[in-house]
Amino acid sequence: ADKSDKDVLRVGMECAYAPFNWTQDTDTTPDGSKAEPIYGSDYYTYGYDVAVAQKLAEQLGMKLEIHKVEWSSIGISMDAGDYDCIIAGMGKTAEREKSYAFTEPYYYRDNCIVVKAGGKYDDVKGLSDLAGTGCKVTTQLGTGWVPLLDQIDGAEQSGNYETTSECFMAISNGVADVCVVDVPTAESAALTNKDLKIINLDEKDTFKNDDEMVNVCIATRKDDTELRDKLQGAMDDIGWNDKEKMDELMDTVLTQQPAAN
Amino acid sequence: MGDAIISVEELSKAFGNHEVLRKIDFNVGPGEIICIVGSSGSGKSTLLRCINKLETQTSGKIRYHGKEIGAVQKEINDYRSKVGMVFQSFNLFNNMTVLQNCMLCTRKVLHLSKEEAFDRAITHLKQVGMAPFINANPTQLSGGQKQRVAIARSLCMNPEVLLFDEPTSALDPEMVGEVLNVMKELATTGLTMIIVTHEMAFARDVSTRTIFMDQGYIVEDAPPAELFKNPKNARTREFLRRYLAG
Amino acid sequence: MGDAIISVEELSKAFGNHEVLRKIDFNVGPGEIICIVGSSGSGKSTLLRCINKLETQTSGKIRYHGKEIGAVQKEINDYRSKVGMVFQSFNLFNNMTVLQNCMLCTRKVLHLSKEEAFDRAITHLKQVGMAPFINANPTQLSGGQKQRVAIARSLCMNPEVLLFDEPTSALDPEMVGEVLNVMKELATTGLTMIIVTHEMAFARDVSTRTIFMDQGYIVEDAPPAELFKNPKNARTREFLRRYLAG
Amino acid sequence: MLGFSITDPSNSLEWMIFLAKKYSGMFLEGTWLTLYIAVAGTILGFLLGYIIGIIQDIRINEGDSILKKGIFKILKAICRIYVEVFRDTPMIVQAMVLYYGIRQANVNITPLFAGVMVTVLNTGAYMAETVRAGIGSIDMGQREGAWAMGMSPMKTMIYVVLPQAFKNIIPEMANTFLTNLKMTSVLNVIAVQELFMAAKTVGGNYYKYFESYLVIAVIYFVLCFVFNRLFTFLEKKMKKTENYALAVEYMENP
Amino acid sequence: MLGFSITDPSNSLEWMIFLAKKYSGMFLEGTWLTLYIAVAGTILGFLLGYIIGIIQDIRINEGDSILKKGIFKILKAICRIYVEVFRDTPMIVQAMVLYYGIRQANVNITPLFAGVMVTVLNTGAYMAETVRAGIGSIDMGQREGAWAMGMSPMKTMIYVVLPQAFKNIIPEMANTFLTNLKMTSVLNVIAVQELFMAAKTVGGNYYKYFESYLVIAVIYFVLCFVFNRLFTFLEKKMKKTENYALAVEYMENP
Ligand SMILES: Nc1ncnc2c1ncn2[C@@H]1O[C@H](COP(=O)(O)OP(=O)(O)OP(=O)(O)O)[C@@H](O)[C@H]1O
Ligand SMILES: Nc1ncnc2c1ncn2[C@@H]1O[C@H](COP(=O)(O)OP(=O)(O)OP(=O)(O)O)[C@@H](O)[C@H]1O
Ligand SMILES: [Mg+2]
Ligand SMILES: [Mg+2]
Repeated sequence: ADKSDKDVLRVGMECAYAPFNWTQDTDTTPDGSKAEPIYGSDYYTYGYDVAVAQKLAEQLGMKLEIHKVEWSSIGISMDAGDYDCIIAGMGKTAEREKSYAFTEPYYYRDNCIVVKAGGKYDDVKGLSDLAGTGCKVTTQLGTGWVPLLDQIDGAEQSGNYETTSECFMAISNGVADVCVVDVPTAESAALTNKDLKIINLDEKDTFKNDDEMVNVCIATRKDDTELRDKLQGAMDDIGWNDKEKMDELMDTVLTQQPAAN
Repeated sequence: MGDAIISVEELSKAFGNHEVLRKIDFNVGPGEIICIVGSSGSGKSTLLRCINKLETQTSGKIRYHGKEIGAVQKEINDYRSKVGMVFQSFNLFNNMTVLQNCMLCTRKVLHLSKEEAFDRAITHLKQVGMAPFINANPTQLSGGQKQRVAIARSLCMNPEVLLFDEPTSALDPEMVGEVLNVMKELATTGLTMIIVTHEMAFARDVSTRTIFMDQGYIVEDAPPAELFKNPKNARTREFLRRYLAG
Repeated sequence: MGDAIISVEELSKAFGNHEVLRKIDFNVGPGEIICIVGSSGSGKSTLLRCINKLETQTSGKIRYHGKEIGAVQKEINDYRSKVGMVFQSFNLFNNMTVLQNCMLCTRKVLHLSKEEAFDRAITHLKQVGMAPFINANPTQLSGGQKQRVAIARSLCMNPEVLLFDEPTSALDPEMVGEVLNVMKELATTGLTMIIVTHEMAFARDVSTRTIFMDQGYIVEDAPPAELFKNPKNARTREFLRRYLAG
Repeated sequence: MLGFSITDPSNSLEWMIFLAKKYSGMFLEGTWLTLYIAVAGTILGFLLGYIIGIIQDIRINEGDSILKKGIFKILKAICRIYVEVFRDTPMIVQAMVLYYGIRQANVNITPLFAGVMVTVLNTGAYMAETVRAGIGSIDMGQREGAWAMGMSPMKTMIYVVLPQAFKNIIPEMANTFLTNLKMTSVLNVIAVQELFMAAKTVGGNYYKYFESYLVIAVIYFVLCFVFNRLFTFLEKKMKKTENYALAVEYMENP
Repeated sequence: MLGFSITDPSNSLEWMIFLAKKYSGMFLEGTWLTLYIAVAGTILGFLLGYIIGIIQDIRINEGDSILKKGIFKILKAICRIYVEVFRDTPMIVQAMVLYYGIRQANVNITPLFAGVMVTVLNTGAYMAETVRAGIGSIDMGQREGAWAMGMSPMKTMIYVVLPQAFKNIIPEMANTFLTNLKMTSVLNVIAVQELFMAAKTVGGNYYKYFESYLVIAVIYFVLCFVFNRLFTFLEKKMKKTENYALAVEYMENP
């Protein structure tokens, strides 16, 4: 089933996880960036992941081919050989390294909390402001954010959701008070959900040991270290380990997503 | 007509454009035993079903003690609990034993106590010789046995009028005799009966009036002595020829 | 015994521990018309069902032209296409019209052409006076009409032996006469018949042998002249008393 | 748990065992919740389905008073709309609309309660059709037998028709229950921590969704298998007509 | 599409209209695919269900040859296992196992084909039980009438029993079809771009899952409604016994 072709960089992503990747029906974005066609469909995809993939493919002199895939089969599809790497806003954790080979981070995402605008927690500045309030906290299932919830003293963990979107819905509807997510996601969501407020926690009063969720990396099949090393090499060559460059790209991408236009 | 229990007035019934009953008119007085005879398809069963309100007539009226039985469900229920019916196809409840079949309606309609209902059921099951089968399911009975249970079940309601649709058609001669005896006995208790039957001897001996139907019409309605000895109508004569000759 | 069409040998049948047939033994020769009489529940229907292999006997054998009919489906089918059965409860196919009822098995079992099957169906439906109803559905027929269609349907198979379970129980006297005439006519064509009936007059007039059953036993098996005039057994006498007296 | 332990799983089977062992608590909790919702939802849903099925079978009588006719007509219309809406929309949307809708009306309900409610409403709509079909398969003669003795149509339904229809419906009820067991999965949209949610959580930790799903497939299989046997037992029991004992005390001496 | 346009949606309804308009192509494609899978899967699944239902109804005849008995026993065992496995496990797992399993055997199948296959197998297993129940509700007399004239049990099944069972099964078939329409959603796990996948993509772009799901709920409602009418029509047609015309040409003169 392995259809690997040395000249094609085949990437799997959801194409439904703005701002990392999304689906659109035009081949360019508002600022003229080139969106990539989705393999086997008439639609195009763009986002932070796509932009990075484009840079890496160019550096490696490979053609880029992007496959749209549902989140829960993103791993098994790669194992089955549908594509060779995953660039999908995926965080590296010790557990996941049991299953796949990871590059160094191609993005560092900062964590933040999202609350209801004008609500009871509107003016929270740091974690200590939440301690003892008995607020209901939530986050996305199966992510590195889940253990962080324990760091909010006396909070009620009211259940987590499959997607961040559902978390935001819970905030909007008052089912939960505080949601822990990453900044890009929160900013994307806030574009279309005016009742959400993003709070960037005070640096001295924020989550500890949250590196796992911060490190967004490229995954390959566990035994395909050749490709991993190749991708890592390309990242090194174009200097894609500089947080400032990354943040700059993210800032432009944020303005290109459908929700911002 | 004043003291008729049931009056059938200008009753017509059509299925689509197939007219099955045509302007049927007759009264049933207390204690009368009316036998309806006639060839297959002449509308006898349909007439009984109309009287029991299982079919809605196309036109005409059914009166019970002078009161028209319309379409109000409550009235129909009360009326039916007084005017029972024994079907040609038995219609025993398949999900119940013989005993339960005989107790259901006395319990749920007449609100008898369990003991009363049981006593009645046993009494009437004995009458038809089916008491030993109280624990059987209808599917485990022979045709004749089913028919006897169906009769007992109707008797349990102590009805004022009982409609029989060929009650003996599935019985052996022995049983026919017994059941007909039961029916004769019932006649003496003042129970009024309308009986669709092919048993000419029974009609002649038991009925107070015999009605001959043909193609949806009442062709003749007369005391049996008259109808059997001296049928006025040519069609009646033809129908009875075989019987009279046999 | 050598040229018997059907031989029933030591046939017993029990439902649970309720013994319904006990060591039944008799032969049916070609052209014989055997009437089985007996009281309700004596096992007559069960015996016919065993002969048609609709019930599996507890012990004993059924032979057809000397060959035992075992449990091989193919053999049973062939046997049944030669030994038809008319049921007490008609068993017409509800999803078909009268005509389709009569044509299905001739088409699918005998593989007749459509025309042949149609001609046969019409012939036999005419015989029982049901030809005008070819387009009706079984649910639209009266009891007697259904029974006549069921008989015609069986005749269409041109069977060698025909089993009748109370074929006239739902018919009016006129029809009984006609159907019995049809059956008498069939007898002259050499068709062998086993008839469970409560029509004593018919049994006496038509049967070549009459069998009286009681509680699962064959109590008497004799030519009708003998059995009806001079029943040997006390139980037979009692059963026939009513008939003989009537 | 298991006698041996796998620290470095290398194939799907080993992954399954590894995940099942490591997260046994989470899987067990999920199983319990799934069962709870499916059983409660199905039982109440059946009840609802029977009620709706019966209401839909009621024939409005010409002779009834205008008030009664009106009430019945409205009731039947409501039932028809309810059945149509709940059969025709995805359960996941029903769950969201119901849960958030009710909460927006400032009524506090738990996700679990909402989950059971959605399951009940969904099951009820499907069962209503099943019950209607079941009632339709019972011979009219059965009803006429009861009517002819003055039983009201409703009593006839309860004592004569339904018990017989029930027998025919059992396999369908089994189908519905099994579907429900598995449909609880959509309820994680309102944060019900059922079995699928557990699988997704576990799967997400290692990016081993497939293996994690396989673990719950095994759990589902065991649950369904056990319940299937229960339904089959019920069906056999209802179908069986025991050989009856003659009531000798009522035998007459010849 | 819609006559007016919303550029800055502010409530759920406006969002629905905005999303539906902007992604109408994607929703339409999803609808088409969902319909295709549901219709193809259901029709073939019904067929499979009928076949399995019939096989399960076959009574092994004592008198058959050992070979025939053996074949039937094996066939029946296979059917039993198939029905049990596919009823007892979640369709999402079936889809993954089938799709990736077949691919691992180096057979190349498209997600669409795998999706239809899974739907067929799943439907078949549920329908087998429905058909079994349907067959069971037909009076034994109907079979006996045919057997007594030498019809084989199989022909009896085909010409006499099934046509009558079919009538009773229609509402159940409608239920199954509607369930299938909605169950295609799990197929996005094997990259079938059906309606739910469209909703997720659209929802993910704007973080408006709820509104996006509402859009497809409307689409589902329309689809289901239309198909429901079709099934109801079929049912009515099958139930109706027309008044027959007397065949006057065969009337005898009295
Ligand atoms: N539901 C129905 N739809 C159409 N026609 C019907 C229906 N029920 C009865 N019929 C027709 O009405 C006529 C009268 O039927 P009915 O059952 O009343 O006859 P019957 O006198 O009782 O005959 P039998 O002595 O054979 O029982 C028959 O021609 C029959 O075909
Ligand atoms: N399937 C069954 N299970 C149990 N008992 C049965 C079954 N079928 C028939 N019986 C019993 O067997 C006995 C004989 O029944 P059968 O139908 O053969 O009587 P029959 O002689 O035909 O009576 P009838 O003249 O009333 O038709 C009856 O007591 C009946 O209750
Ligand atoms: Mg009649
Ligand atoms: Mg009998």
